[in-house]
Amino acid sequence: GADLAAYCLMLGDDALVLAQRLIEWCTRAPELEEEVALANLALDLLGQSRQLLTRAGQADGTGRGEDDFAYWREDHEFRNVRLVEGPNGDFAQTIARLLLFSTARHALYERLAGFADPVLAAVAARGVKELAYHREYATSWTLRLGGGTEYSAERMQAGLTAVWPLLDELFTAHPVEIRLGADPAELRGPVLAELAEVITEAGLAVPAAAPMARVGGRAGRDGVHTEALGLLLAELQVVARAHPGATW
Amino acid sequence: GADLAAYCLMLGDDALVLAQRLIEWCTRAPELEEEVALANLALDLLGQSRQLLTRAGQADGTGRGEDDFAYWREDHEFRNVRLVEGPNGDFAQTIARLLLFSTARHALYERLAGFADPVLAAVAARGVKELAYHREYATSWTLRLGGGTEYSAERMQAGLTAVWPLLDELFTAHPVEIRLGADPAELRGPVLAELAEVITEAGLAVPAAAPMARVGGRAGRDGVHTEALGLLLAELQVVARAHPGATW
Amino acid sequence: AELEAHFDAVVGAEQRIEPRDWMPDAYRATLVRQIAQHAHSEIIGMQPEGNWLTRAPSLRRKAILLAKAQDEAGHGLYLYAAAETLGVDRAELTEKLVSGRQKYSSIFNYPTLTFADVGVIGWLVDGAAICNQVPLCRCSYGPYARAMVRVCKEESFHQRQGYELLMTLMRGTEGQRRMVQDAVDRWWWPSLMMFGPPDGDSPNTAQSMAWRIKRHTNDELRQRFVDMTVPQAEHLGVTLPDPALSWNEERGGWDFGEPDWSELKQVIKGQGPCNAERVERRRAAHEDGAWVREAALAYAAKQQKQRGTEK
Amino acid sequence: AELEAHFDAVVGAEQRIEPRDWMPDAYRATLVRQIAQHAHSEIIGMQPEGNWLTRAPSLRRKAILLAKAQDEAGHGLYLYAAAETLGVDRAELTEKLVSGRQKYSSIFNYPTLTFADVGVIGWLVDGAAICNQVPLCRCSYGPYARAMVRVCKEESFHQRQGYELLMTLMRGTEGQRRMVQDAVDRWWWPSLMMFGPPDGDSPNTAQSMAWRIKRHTNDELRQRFVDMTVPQAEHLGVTLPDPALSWNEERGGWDFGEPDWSELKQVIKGQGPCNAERVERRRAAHEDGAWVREAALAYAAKQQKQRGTEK
Repeated sequence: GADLAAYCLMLGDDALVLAQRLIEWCTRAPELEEEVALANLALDLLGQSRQLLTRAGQADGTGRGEDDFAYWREDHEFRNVRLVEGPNGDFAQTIARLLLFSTARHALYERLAGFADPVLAAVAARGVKELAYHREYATSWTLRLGGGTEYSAERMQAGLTAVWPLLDELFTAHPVEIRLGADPAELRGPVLAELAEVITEAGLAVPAAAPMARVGGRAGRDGVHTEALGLLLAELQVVARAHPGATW
Repeated sequence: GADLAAYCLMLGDDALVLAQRLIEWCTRAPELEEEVALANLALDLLGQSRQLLTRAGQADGTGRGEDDFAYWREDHEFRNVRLVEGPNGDFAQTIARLLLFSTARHALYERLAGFADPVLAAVAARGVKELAYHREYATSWTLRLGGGTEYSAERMQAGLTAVWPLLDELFTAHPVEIRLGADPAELRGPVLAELAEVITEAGLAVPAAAPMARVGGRAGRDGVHTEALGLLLAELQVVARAHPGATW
Repeated sequence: AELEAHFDAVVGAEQRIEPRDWMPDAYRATLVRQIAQHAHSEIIGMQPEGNWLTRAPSLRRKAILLAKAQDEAGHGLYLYAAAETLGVDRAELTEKLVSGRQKYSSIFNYPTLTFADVGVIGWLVDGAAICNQVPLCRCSYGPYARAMVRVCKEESFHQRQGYELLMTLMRGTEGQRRMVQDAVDRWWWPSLMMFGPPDGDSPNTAQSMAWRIKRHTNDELRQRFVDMTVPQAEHLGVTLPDPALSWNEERGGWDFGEPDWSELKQVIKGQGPCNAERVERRRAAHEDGAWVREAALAYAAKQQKQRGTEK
Repeated sequence: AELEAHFDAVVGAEQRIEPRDWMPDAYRATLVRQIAQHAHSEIIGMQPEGNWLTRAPSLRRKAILLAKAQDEAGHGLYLYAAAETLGVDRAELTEKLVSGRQKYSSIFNYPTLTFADVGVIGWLVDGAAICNQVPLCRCSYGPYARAMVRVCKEESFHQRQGYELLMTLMRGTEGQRRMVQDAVDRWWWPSLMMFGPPDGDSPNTAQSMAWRIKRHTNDELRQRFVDMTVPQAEHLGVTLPDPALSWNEERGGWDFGEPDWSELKQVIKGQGPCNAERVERRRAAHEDGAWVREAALAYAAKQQKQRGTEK
């Protein structure tokens, strides 16, 4: 129960926090078609997070709902990886993060579609289709920017370099994952290979940047985040918290 | 009692909100000397607001303290003018806002130094010296940017044009001000003359922009603000509100 | 002259003019202006509500609001496409928007100050838009009429969602009810002004009606909106901020007060509370995205060239 | 050789070397590097705490924190001025900082995650800095020694404020106490690492000590810090996250565990949690401000020219 709940929070928080970042693009995208597409990705992730957070509240026996988790936890109770919480940067950096996240999450959902918990398995089974589209979207823009103008290639390379140190956390097992038989280290090889293929096809270099250091061995999955998360949550939670007990 | 409290909130909120905006410059100023100077201005304004909010809580009989007002009111309960709440813009726009605000507030404090309420009179008497420095600082940068490079003159002109429509609200009387015999309309002439002198000396044009429309006749002094205030307060209040009843 | 006679006959017979048909220059110009302004309004209209996307107080409301913003971007896309059938292009229209040479609905120059504004915009602003737009589904220009059918369907959905949000809030805490009343107080008059100036001050109405672009005068639509909205307000339990509002038994409609046309004129002239920031946001997005659009074009060109070489 | 003998004599007699005095190139280079790194640390060090300026939970704490940030900018200014007496200039040093060619204290590459971090930085980080810096008040290079006197006085004040904040929080709610313990858990080890690598891995220490720049080895200072801090932690009621911590009766000091030097090496190599963002913030401020500095120079030049003409 507790492990399943913790795992649902990890995956649910990843989706929620990345959705919040994508939402920030709304009314700021480079083209109306991208407004529509980015909103689509955010809606998919938001949907996944709602199911996962709901499942967490069932599994931990507290009966907490999706909004209890989203609006009433403090920063250190969030379990997302640090990759998803930083500011968007420019469009290229947004695409770079999306490429890393969607490739890794797609590979994970593929495995989880056969997971013991039927609810999580169902989220994964549906999510794998959505993530395939996200990966496709990120890949196509990586190719366009990498193969577009000199400037766009430079931005795309800089975007990849900026987010690369945060990739490793997606493959670093938390004890909960080990106990559930879902060691993300297994994804490292295949995901890196997929990413290398796309990046190379885009005419760019796979960044050599080493993983970002942890803090006393802890990182996002342990509730130790970057400074960006506190500000993100301050905004996300402000209205809900101004009206305790209200229904919306 | 109620009128004095309302008036202290108007002036205290002006100072608090502008201090919060100036604080955002910290670690982002164009030069270390400006880091020090902008922090100085913010500290002065913060000090004024603390005294004014404290006085408001005495005058309205509720005994609320400065932090009750700063952290536990909602957006629509803030009484500051819209001029002080918008994002900083670039350094030139920050200076432009500071020039308008400090010139007007200096003129007001000069008059209020003889105000009936001894506490407010004392705040004004001390504030008039602080504001003289703020005005001096804003004036010297207006001259430097106006008379510096072609680019800086352009930025300074754009900064003035951006904030100018918000100036008028400082001279638009609220019924409370009328009842207290502190009609700010009296400041309009002298303040505009002072501003025109500085702007002309800087080689720039006094903007012709008309005042920003109100909403159904209401604006900042009535609690009808811009979209910027809600986000500013979300950040300002987040930690205090996460710990109701705590002492810091 | 024969062409013109044919055009007049088609319009008179309530049939549709299509892009390939001959049309008078003034008809084309009127349509381009109106459709562009309508498209711009959809895009700029994403901003006031978009202001609450990151802060929506439940994940369900966040998803609903995001889907609505997405629909509005979609409406903008159909409408720009409809305008393009008249021989202008989207990039050119966007240029005119961001340089302030083309307008959008003035309603979006008011700020959204609480989450209840999202509901009130759905109820009143989308409601007024629907009153304006339903007749456009029968507009004489085919592509515009067809776009409006889809737009109106989605707008009705948004309006119901807005009203439902308000019902939830009115059944909620005191703070929530206060938010709703406050939002209604701020949006009521601007919503009435969405129908344009009084008929006496609206010189273009007659021609637009003759061309079957417009079907009703501003004042007719405004009255229809008030008559529809007053009972909804009662059902909701909010007070509309107009002391002159009273049922007129004789003509079977609601009498109401005069909007503050001078405030509307200020907003139209560019001095509204949000004019500068709305256009600036759109301009910044457009400029910041220029390198992305260029890259996409350059990439497509390279791909096409390569495909040519491979043949 | 005569000059060198004089230098050695002055240093040996615990007197001060002044800017006009001859000094060995290596001495100058060491000082420039150390003072610059110290100045950079003051400036970069504004960021972790500055992160909480806009969110400080009382106006009093906001004012205290802002005054502290202001002091740090001031320290940066004196220290850059001290470095300038050695023939480098501030613009050049800033350039080296923002391009990553000069370092600052690695401690500032850790994130501040709650408001309690502000207190813990005051207590532990400023505390460790003071242990390092008090001996520098007797440094053989006069301008640096004098700057340090002022810096140390203000740092002690900051440290007391930090400790006072923590005392307040520990007397507060459960949530506040949790914040403090959590912050201590995250900052304890990085604070110990502020004294640098173990003496065995610190090849430059001997020369710096001979030149009377440094007065104590890294491990001596670390021990002093631990001995000073443990009773403060007890008084505060927090647990230091080191199970090996125990009183050593024999040598009259606290034994403690080994810091994770591999994590420190990662942070020094640029892979710390905040390295990229700290340098980027400083770089952006410097670049965004370039036009302002240029304008000020251009204006000053025009003024001077005009004054020349008027004579």
